[in-house]
Amino acid sequence: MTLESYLLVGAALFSLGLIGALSHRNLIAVLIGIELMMNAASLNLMAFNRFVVTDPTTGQIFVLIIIGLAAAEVAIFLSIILRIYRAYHDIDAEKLTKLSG
Amino acid sequence: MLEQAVIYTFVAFVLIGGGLAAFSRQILYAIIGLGISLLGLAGLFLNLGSPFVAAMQVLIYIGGITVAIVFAMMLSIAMSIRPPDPDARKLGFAIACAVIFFGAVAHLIRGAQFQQIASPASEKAWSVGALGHALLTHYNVVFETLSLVLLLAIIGAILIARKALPKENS
Amino acid sequence: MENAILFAPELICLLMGLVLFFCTVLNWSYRTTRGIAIASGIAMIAACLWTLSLEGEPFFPGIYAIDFFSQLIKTALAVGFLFVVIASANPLTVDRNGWLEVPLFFIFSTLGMMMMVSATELLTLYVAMELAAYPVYIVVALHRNADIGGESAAKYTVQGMAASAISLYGMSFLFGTFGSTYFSDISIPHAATQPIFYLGLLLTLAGFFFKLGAFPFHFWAPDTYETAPHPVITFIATVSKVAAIGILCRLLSLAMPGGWESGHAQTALMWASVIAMSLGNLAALAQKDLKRLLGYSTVAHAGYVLLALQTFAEWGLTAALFYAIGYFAMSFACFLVICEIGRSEDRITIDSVSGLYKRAPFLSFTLLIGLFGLIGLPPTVGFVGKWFLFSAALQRGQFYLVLIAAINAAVALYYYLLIIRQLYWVEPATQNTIKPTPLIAVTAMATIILVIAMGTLPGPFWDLAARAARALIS
Amino acid sequence: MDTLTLILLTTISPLACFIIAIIFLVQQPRAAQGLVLFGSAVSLLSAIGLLAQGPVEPLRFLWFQSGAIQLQFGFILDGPSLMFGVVVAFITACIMLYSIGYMAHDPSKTRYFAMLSFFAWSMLSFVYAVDLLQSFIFWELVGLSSFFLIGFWFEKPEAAGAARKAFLMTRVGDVGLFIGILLILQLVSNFDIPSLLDPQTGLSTQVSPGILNAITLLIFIGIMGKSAQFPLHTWLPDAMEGPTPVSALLHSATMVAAGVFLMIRLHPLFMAAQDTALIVLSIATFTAILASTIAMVDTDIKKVLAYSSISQLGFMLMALAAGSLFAGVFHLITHAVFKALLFLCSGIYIHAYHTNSMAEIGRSGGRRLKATTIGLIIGGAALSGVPPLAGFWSKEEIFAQLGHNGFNIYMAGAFLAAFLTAYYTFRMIFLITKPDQAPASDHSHPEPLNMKAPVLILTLGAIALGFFGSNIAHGLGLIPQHHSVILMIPTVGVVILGILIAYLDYGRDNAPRTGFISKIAPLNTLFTNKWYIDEVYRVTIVAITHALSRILHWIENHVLDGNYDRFGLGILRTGVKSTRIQGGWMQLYLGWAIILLAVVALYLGLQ
Repeated sequence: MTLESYLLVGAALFSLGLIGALSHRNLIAVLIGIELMMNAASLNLMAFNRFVVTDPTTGQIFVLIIIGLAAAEVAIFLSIILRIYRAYHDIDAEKLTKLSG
Repeated sequence: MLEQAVIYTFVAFVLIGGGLAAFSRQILYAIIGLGISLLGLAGLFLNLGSPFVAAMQVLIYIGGITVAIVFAMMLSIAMSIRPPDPDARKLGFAIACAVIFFGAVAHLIRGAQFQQIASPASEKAWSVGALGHALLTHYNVVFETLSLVLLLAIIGAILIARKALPKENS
Repeated sequence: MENAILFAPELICLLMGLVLFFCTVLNWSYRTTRGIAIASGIAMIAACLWTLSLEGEPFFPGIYAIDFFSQLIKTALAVGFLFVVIASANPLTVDRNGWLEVPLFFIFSTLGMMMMVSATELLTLYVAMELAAYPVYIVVALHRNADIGGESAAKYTVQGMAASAISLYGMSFLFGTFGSTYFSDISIPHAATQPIFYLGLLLTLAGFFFKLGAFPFHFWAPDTYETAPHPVITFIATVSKVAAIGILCRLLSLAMPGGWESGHAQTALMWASVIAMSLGNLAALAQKDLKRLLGYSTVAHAGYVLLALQTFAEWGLTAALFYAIGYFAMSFACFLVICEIGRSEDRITIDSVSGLYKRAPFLSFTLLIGLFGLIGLPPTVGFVGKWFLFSAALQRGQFYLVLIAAINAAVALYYYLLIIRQLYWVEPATQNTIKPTPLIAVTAMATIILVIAMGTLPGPFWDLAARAARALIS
Repeated sequence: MDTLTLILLTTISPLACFIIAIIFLVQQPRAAQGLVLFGSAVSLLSAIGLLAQGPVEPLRFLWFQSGAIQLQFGFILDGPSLMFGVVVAFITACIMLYSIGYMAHDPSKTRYFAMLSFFAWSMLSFVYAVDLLQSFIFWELVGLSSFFLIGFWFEKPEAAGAARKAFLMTRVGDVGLFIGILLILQLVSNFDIPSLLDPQTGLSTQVSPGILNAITLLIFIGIMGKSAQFPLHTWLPDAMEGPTPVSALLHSATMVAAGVFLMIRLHPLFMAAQDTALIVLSIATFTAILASTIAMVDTDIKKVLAYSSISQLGFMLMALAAGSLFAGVFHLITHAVFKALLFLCSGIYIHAYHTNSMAEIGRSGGRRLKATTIGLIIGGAALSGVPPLAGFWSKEEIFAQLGHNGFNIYMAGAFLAAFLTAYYTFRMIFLITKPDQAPASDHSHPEPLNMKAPVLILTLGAIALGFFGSNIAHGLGLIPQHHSVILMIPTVGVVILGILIAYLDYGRDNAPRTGFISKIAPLNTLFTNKWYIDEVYRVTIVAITHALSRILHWIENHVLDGNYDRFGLGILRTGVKSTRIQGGWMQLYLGWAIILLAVVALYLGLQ
């Protein structure tokens, strides 16, 4: 496959991620969409790494770092989701009026 | 020929998995989609000459992150309940955004001229040893910073998810 | 050793961060922890001043640059950190469980911002950006009401993650265009022929626009401003704005020689500027919540800053840096007061400040000066700063742009005046007086002095900003 | 003493007094009062010293420099600024003296005197400013300090509202001025006023007439706001809610005069821009008539004086637009003196009888305050233009100028306004001195000396100042023209006519005590309701702003907060315990942002 086709696959993956992030009401699904977007960037980097760059370490390290950061990001975001879940799990009517007012 | 077929299989993995993640209303299917897509990506990475990154992708992304998402889902969502009604307008809008964006980017990609190198760099440059060396020389700041970020994320995640004490001040 | 000296501010930041970490592990009292955080802020300022005029590259060449620009911004960041920690004396809106960790996250976020303005390589920049962002995601979530905190954190985090994914995608194209992640390898003449380069730059900038709260990535600002705990929003509204303007300056300075002629990026920034300022000001008119109103005002001010940056000239860069420091002072003055008066309230509406002059004369004066600055009245930095921003655009002959900005500044007057009226002309609902602690009073005084001094004697500050801008361009 | 010391003493001493008073003397109002008065005396003496030295070259100092751009501050010491500087310092000193009595029992005296001092500093610095940006800064500061002074009694909601209205309306004008200044920056990158005005190399030689018209018109918008010209005049009568000495200071001699003074400063530019001059002339004439008609039906003494100020400012701008620098300056100076006098007199009445109504003052025995009543009559006569008092000479000069340059319609308008001026002024005098019923009992006490002294001084000024016309012309570097006696006849004629009708309506023994205008009901209603201008604003600008903000508020409520509802209710209704993103609002925006990025990217790609 050529560089161009890799990039197009990356763009398609990014767009799919975008659909996921924009259309879902569920926070986890949104998170999944964003993960796909980040992976599209990874694919781009690896493709450029293979076809354009003379020293291929940079792109690989970039992707490794992205994987690491994604782990951190997911950890934070999932804990936020748990917090929200807990807040609304023991929700009561009074709280609701407070929110909507 | 066979190699080509394998690559296209991986591409299909990536796109089908992505589609499943993007369109599925069942959250579990979406996670499975993400897993498939990431697996496909790992294959492509392998094909692009980087077995180490591919391995990391499988180990950390699929083995760690995706599993964590599954746990979070199980902790927070009652699996049995009916998924929420689809919001067609919202989905349409999202698809429209994505199509416009894809069109624009694809157009630019097709028009771009990158300074491509004739042949891939030597095997040695791709080795894990070279990666490790670069991480500890060129990119030592990045490496250290990443570990700091991970540490903070762990502290933060524990802190946020910890059950709140009964309010003292109200 | 020399490298350690160059890296001193970050090193001290890191070390003090670890000390703060031990405070949380040993579960010391919040007073002690905050005291240590204040001490670390002072130490950081000292380190920044010490290294202010040094230059060099402490790590592998091309990754990380210490120059006057980076050190100036770092000084501002250190001062900002110190001020925010002082302002969070009694952060009742923060979850009681998380009090001890708040200074910890602030200091690491500051560290990330410091690294961000020094980074001269995409990967370093990206990692530093995330180091700066993640602690803020966490502290936004630490609202004492899990529902409010979760809501606003989810929104802020989703926006932030999406923006950084877009940014990352853009960076991958920059990497592809130049085959390198080093800024020094980015050559504009080569890139100007490549539309894909502009795509990369555009998408990369999106992440930083998010940080700055500029159009089109501004929509998190009002919501987060309204619902985040007060000390946290003070941090976001002051410290992170300085860093965002700084990094925008660094990125745009790459295109400086000849950037104007190539035109595309300029056109895009110009429209972003116009829309941001108009949208921010119009939406602010209808607000009742004070923090939300200030959120929209941030959007508008980001527009003013872009007005100068889109000139792609040294003068514009200097004006933007000057305004960054001035804006920090003005908006800190407002948020300090919000932290003080709203300790136990989740939401601060305009009514919360009614008759504040009777309950807390000095605090209301501080707020007044901050608002005068935001309006852009002469004795404050708001006037001179806006003047510089506008004249930067005028030098490019963009008269109509300045016209729009001037009309916007006039519209903005209305809602700021609404607050001022509430402050001084409405009877207070309660009679409880608020007496700031001496430390907070001194901080407020320092902020007021900074706002006025930069407004009346802009010369020295301008020279600093100009020196930083020259360091960037050369 | 050398010029620099004098000018610094003139401008800096009020600032120093302000700082010292506001920081150290909050608890010692008497000390603050003494200090501020001392500062103002120093300022006045130095200003007189400067005037005695005569015009000198401007002093310029570098304030800020970077590359090609340099900002300077400095002092321009030519005829207009020297003379007007003395007038400002003089009136300020008189009013501070007067305030000692007027504000004797006010709890926050320090704040009051400090703000007066701050105001004096900004106004004086504005008058002497050599740089256009410096002018603008002090112009804004004048507005800011008047905002505080008008709203001084902020416990009164009217005062607070008036202060806000004054600030907002003058700021509308300031935007125009600011844009004009920016235009100058863009065109010539030079703010030095003397070099901008230079007939050989100045602004008028460097730009096309169209641009010059645009610039001067924008500047005139600023003047309209500050000097309360139609349609930005409605803030001035409301601003009478402040303490009366403040009204006397701000709305007779100084703040509103800042606009006129700016026009004096930039007079050559306005003369070079023919179209602008004509527009200014029309607006000024219309304003002069409009304000006089309102003044002839109003019953509040301060409101009458306020409208009278608007109308007299119109006269000054007429003179300037018609081409006579001298007439404008002359009327500015004489008006400053007699209008301050009238305000101080009204302040004494209000202080003594606690009412603003002229008829009430008369009934309570206003004329028993002898010195005040003499001041009122002399000041009123000067305002009407009764020879040989100050107003006569300056107004006569304006008519002469209009006649000389053949602005016949405007001259007719000016005569009408002069007639109305005489009428409403004497209506005021008659209402106070000839009440319809005898005062019940004499419980008034004579005015204190420190309030009487400024009145006496200003009375002398109102009598004598008219004879110094040739000195003023000389100070401006002009040779005063001598006009024929023929022209004085209509001038005196309209004045006498106005006084006569006022006498018939209010002055004679069994006068009807209603104005002649009440016989024409529609006009009477129109005038009483101030030409409905505030109402027009209310249904147009204010309504539009409200509608706009209401729309935005609706969007907030239904698109944003509505989702809070949906978020919570959705959980209850369906029992779906999922964590959903809060509504579609945020994703919608993110989507739009993406589309925008894509479009921009495409635009780049298609280039």
